[in-house]
Amino acid sequence: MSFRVRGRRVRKWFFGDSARAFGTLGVLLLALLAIVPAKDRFREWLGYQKEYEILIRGRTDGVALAKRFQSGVQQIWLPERDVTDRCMTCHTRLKETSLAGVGQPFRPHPPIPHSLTEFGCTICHRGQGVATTVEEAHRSTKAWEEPILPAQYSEAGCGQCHRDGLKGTPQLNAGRVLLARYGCVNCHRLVSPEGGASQGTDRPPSLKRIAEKTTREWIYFWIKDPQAWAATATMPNFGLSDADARDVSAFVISQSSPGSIAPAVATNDAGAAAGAELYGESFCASCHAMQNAAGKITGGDLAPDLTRVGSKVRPEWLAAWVKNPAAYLPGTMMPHFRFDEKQIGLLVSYLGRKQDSYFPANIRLEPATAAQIAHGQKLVLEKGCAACHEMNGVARPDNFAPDLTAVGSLPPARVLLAPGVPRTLPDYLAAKIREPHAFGREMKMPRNQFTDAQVEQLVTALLAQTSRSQTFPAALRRPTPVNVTYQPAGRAGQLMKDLRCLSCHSINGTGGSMAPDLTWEGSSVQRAWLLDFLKNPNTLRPVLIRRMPRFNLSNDDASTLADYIMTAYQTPAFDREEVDATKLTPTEASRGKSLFYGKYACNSCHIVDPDNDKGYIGPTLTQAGTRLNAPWIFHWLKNAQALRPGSLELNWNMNDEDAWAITAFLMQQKNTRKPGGER
Amino acid sequence: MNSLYSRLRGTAVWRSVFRSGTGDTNLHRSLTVQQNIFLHLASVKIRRRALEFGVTWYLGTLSMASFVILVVTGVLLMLYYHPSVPQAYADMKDLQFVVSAGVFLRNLHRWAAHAMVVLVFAHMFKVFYRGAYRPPREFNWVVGVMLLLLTLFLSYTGYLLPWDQLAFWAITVGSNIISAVPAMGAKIRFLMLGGHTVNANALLRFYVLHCVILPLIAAVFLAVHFWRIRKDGGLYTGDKPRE
Amino acid sequence: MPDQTPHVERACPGCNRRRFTTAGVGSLAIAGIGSAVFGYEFLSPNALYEPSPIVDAGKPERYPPGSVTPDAQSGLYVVHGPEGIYALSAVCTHLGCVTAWRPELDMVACPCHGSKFHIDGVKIEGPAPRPLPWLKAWLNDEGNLMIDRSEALTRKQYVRVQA
Amino acid sequence: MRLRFVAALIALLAIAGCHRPGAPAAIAAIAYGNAIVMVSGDHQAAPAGATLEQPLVVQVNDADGNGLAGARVEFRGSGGASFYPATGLTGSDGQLAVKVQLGSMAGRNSLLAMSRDKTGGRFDLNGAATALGYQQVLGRELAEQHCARCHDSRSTAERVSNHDNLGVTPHSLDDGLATNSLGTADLVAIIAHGGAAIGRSPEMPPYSPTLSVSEIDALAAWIRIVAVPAYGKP
Amino acid sequence: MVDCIRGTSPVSEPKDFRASFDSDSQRTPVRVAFVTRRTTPHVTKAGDDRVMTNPDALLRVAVAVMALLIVLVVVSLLFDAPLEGLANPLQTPNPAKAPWYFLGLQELLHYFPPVVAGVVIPSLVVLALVVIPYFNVNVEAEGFWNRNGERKSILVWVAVAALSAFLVWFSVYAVLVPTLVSGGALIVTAAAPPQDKGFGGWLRSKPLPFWIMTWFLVVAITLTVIGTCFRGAGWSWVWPWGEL
Repeated sequence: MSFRVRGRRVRKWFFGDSARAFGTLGVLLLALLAIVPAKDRFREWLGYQKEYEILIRGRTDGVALAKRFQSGVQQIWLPERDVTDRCMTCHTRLKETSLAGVGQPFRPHPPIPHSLTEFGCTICHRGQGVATTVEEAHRSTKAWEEPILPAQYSEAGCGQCHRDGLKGTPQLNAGRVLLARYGCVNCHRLVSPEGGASQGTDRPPSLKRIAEKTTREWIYFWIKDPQAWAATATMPNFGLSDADARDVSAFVISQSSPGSIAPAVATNDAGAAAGAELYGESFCASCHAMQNAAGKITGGDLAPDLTRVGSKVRPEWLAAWVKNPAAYLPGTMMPHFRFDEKQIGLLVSYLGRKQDSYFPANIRLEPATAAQIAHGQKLVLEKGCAACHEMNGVARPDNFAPDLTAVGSLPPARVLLAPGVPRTLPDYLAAKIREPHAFGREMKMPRNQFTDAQVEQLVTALLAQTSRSQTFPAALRRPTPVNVTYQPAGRAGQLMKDLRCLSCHSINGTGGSMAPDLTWEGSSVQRAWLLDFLKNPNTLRPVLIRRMPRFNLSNDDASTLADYIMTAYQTPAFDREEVDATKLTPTEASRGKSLFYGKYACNSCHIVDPDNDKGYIGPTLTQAGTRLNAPWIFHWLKNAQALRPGSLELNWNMNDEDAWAITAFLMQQKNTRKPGGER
Repeated sequence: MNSLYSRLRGTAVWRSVFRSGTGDTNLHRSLTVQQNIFLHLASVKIRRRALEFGVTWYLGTLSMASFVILVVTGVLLMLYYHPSVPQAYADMKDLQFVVSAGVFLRNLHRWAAHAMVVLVFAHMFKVFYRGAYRPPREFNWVVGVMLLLLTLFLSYTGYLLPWDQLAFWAITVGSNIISAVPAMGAKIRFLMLGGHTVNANALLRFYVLHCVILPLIAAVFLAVHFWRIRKDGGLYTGDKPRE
Repeated sequence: MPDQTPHVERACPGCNRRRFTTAGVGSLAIAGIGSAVFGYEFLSPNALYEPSPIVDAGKPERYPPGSVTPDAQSGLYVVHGPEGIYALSAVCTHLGCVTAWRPELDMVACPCHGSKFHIDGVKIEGPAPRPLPWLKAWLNDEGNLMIDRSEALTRKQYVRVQA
Repeated sequence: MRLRFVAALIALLAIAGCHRPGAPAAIAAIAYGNAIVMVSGDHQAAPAGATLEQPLVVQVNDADGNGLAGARVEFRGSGGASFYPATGLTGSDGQLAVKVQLGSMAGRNSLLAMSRDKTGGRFDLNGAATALGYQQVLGRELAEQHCARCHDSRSTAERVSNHDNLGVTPHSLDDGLATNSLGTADLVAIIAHGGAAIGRSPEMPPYSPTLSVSEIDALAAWIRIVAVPAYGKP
Repeated sequence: MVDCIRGTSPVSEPKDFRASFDSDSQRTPVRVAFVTRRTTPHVTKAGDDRVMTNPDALLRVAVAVMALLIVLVVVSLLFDAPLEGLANPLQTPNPAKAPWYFLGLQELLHYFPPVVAGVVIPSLVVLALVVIPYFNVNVEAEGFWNRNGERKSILVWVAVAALSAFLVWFSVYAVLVPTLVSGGALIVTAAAPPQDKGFGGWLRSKPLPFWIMTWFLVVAITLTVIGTCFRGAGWSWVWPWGEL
């Protein structure tokens, strides 16, 4: 029987007439409809729950685990937070710490400060909470473009609410610092939900008088590759060609206001050695770095690297700058040292010899033509130089670069991808930071030389900028501490501004973090000591390389400053004059001494007896009796954190007797010998 | 089994519902048609030629079948659907991920809707090419055109309900075409959407149109359509009118 | 009398046409019954949008000794009696009205039909058939008082807290 | 027509398939050493999923113990650790540095470097890295702030160590020999109430009012996870 | 009522009126014959051009419905209904497309101003559909080329040429091509011999409405397919299989 004939017979048997077709199709339909519930019976999550049941069956604590296990779709529903998370349907026991060694999806969640049922999963981890299949829940699909956040960026989840520098999120915090420090926020807007855009912290210099300061050749060399000049440079690399750099330098010089600088000071080699000494004595290295003979860069990173400063700046500008920096750059962080003409000459002699032989030998620029200047101006506008630098005739551009406020919610479908970059948001951001020009030569975003770790930090900080983070209720948000702009008043205030105290010290929440907080300094110290210190600062911590410089203050200035600090910076918690003499008896002091060396082992960190004590984490206390006030010591011992939050000093929670005894002991320390310094 | 069935048919309750038998005799067969509310729009007898597949391709029947499928699945889907923003979208996700057979019903509804549009169009063209619109069926042709429009409106209003990107932009594009109507286009669009953009009001309006108003109108037109088939001489078979 | 009406379907003489029809009708019937069974599953939601029956009532320190704290939203009272803290359902056992704590009367009163209860749930008067149930309460790992509204206690149990 | 289209499509796919760059050519060893040693990068800790700050540097030695250039080293990791590149040849100094990305779950990742000698025999080098969870990251930050000045003997310009100035020399915090013998309760007690609390040096001050309970737990969790040898399972 | 009488045939002789009933009322519905002078109750042919609705028609309908259901269930089991991201008014997908059955219109919008493509054309189409049965030309169903071939041929040439010129003017090639094809077919069939039994003859027997509807159908399908498959970002032409 041929195949065709048999086929016809079969067809006839099944579909021969409408009754047969009816019966056949009826059975077929029934079979197909049966697939529908069968499909439900084999849902993916059921498989995981079954797997979990098998897993706990083999364990000794299986009975207890089984009792706590809930089958079926599990859900955290938080309507007010727009959370519907069914992750626990497969991740069955997130709180079962005894299953710590088990792999996913049954691994318990590591301890975090938040309750899982209070926030759900997707607020931090992203992904699709409502999904009950692996693919849909974790990966990017057509309906959902927010895949699970990769583990290395998990701190971005915290950053959505926490803008206050959470201690457990170093990567996020570092990323935010980088965003502000490397000028990212000068072009890109990053608005916080409380309002107010992030401000840069790198303070790019004004270029309005740049011709006084440096040469066109140096500008040319610098803008081609700032990091080639100084590894610590925060200015990014714009990838300019030689001709472009030539033209930009031409324009930058051409827009500079006419110079008003005094003629050059005399320099000499002998002065250079003395200048080096003065450089050290003035603690310039607290802020400025320099390459030493061994080729190692030492010094602070608050201010520019001075290794080759002689090739960079004009000597007459340097002299004027050292004399009073604010005259050239009113917003500078550099204090006004009261150097005399001789000292200025020494410093200029020293720094002027810090030169790079390569530079003058190799960089030669012909005088600029008008066309070059015009092209340079065009480039300056294109690259947005004025977003960071003040310039004559170029306004600061608004909305120069894309707003990054909600960049963490950017759907991957909407980002432009360079070849070879995986289609995920973190990869896109990392690629963009690492090599912006890979997305097209014409891209105006410049490149910074970030390390892999820094790129990870930056991406983390950017991923925290979700659209969700903008809509969280205020009760959940931990905003950036409000940037108070405290400015001391009056003549002392002028003086403090001139000395740039707030570059290093902070007062009332404003200022730098390099030196101690001075908010309650008036309660802490005695005026005589303070006056002496201002005129001739010595260090309290002998091992520090960063120290308070000597500003060569006049007696008048110093006492104005001391008076102001003593009156304005007093804590309301106690009165520094209120001393109960009965508590400061010699017997108490000797008891205090034994407590100091015994029970509390203060000598681990502080030096009282410079010959025997060695701990030098805390300030030296050899002259505590002349420096500090007794009530301050007492309260400090009780709870130092309340007086200076973030201080290294522990909160001892000491009882009053012990605290007074140690206070008595310390008030006896009136050693006049200048400690340390020679280390 | 058989005796149980016949005893069941003998009960007073059964007989009160189904007055006639199921078809042992032609009388009973006729009575089932006549006495059934769903079948009584059809005649008791039908031209043999009208049953041939090539004549109608059963396109009208299949259009009606898709309509019934859509009503059944649609009513079930309504049980899990809130016509509000953005809950509507979340409901789609729920259907997909947690409702038993939810995604199947949604698929069935969606594909049946597409099928119905295709079938109704095909039905219209088939009727046209067969010349079945000729008198005395001219009014039924007009009813059919109305049903075609209703089908399109039903499908279009249903398109918005998932409240996803596809839905939102399809309706935005579609409703902008309407605003091209001279003089009152913008007003019509405003009335249709209940606002100037596709928003929560539009969703609710489309929901009510899709689930209540348009199906009711369609049901009325369908009834007329079927009734007119019978009144206009049964299904058009293309037979030459008898001399 | 035999049926002599000509049928269209004569192509299959003596065939078991009836069996096929029965098969079709039977399949449809099974499909119908199956759909009914499955309709039950479809109609039972697998995920509920309801507040959890387990309520986090916060730190037990919030409830000073001798206090009765009504939580109308959760429908319960947190009572700190001499023996410890317990949670009492505020839902009247009569017809489900939410009762009110009347400190001046020192009793729980139902506004609907006048049932009155002692603060330990025992009925004083009114149509309520049963005393107000005690709800399961415990302290969780973070030290918060948790109350399960879905679980009534059969015996009195207190959550003891250090004063 | 359709057939032709399908044929064209298949041909196109075939062409595309042929042009696709194949798997990277296997790196073949140029030289064969006898031993592999760790140069640097062992026992680092980083947040889960992150890239280790320092690369893992290994050196392949010849029979005389000198670095051998051109030896093939293959890396494998447990716990989700991955290496870039995963296979490479040693440089002129006999060393090979690879980036290590940790697994996405907190815990210890073992790092294995493998090379072969002339006869094809395998010799290995075992290393480890630690992936930190939130708690441990917090612990590390706290340790850096509060503990490292005394417990870390390394001095930097920013943070001068007080390690050598103390009466009793503090243990390094990753010193598993010292910390693993302590129960977690004791560990927490020392941090919270000072060394004196369990009869150790009073120079270890009590941190209980300064740090919260969860912060002390975080510190303990960090100390546990960075212990060398590892805490817990032998 | 004449229609109710089955199997009657005209006879020459008028007879008296007589009514007759089938004897077995259980077996068949009551059959009433109105016998006039011009008819006779004599049944010349078995009345088998009609069948019982139940079960013959019902069974066939059930089979058809089940077949549809099976197809839909299979499709539903295999392919999930599309669902994209949550509606976001700030993020316009490119291209933003209407449902497929409106894509023909959307394609027209690409060529004509919105008033024409979005309002005038659809209204005209609906109107044209409605009025079809009320025009004699539609009802008569006379082959287009049956009469006045010469004159009509000129008319067709002119109509197609005018329409094509209009379409070329607006560069609506998506409509022009189907227009030329159907217009060409119409002109070519004029040449088919009237007595041809094949395809040519069949086409030749078709009336004008057939041609117009076919033209409309082809245009509608072409536009819809183009709008659905061949339009990408910015409504630019793309190949559904990607760049070759």
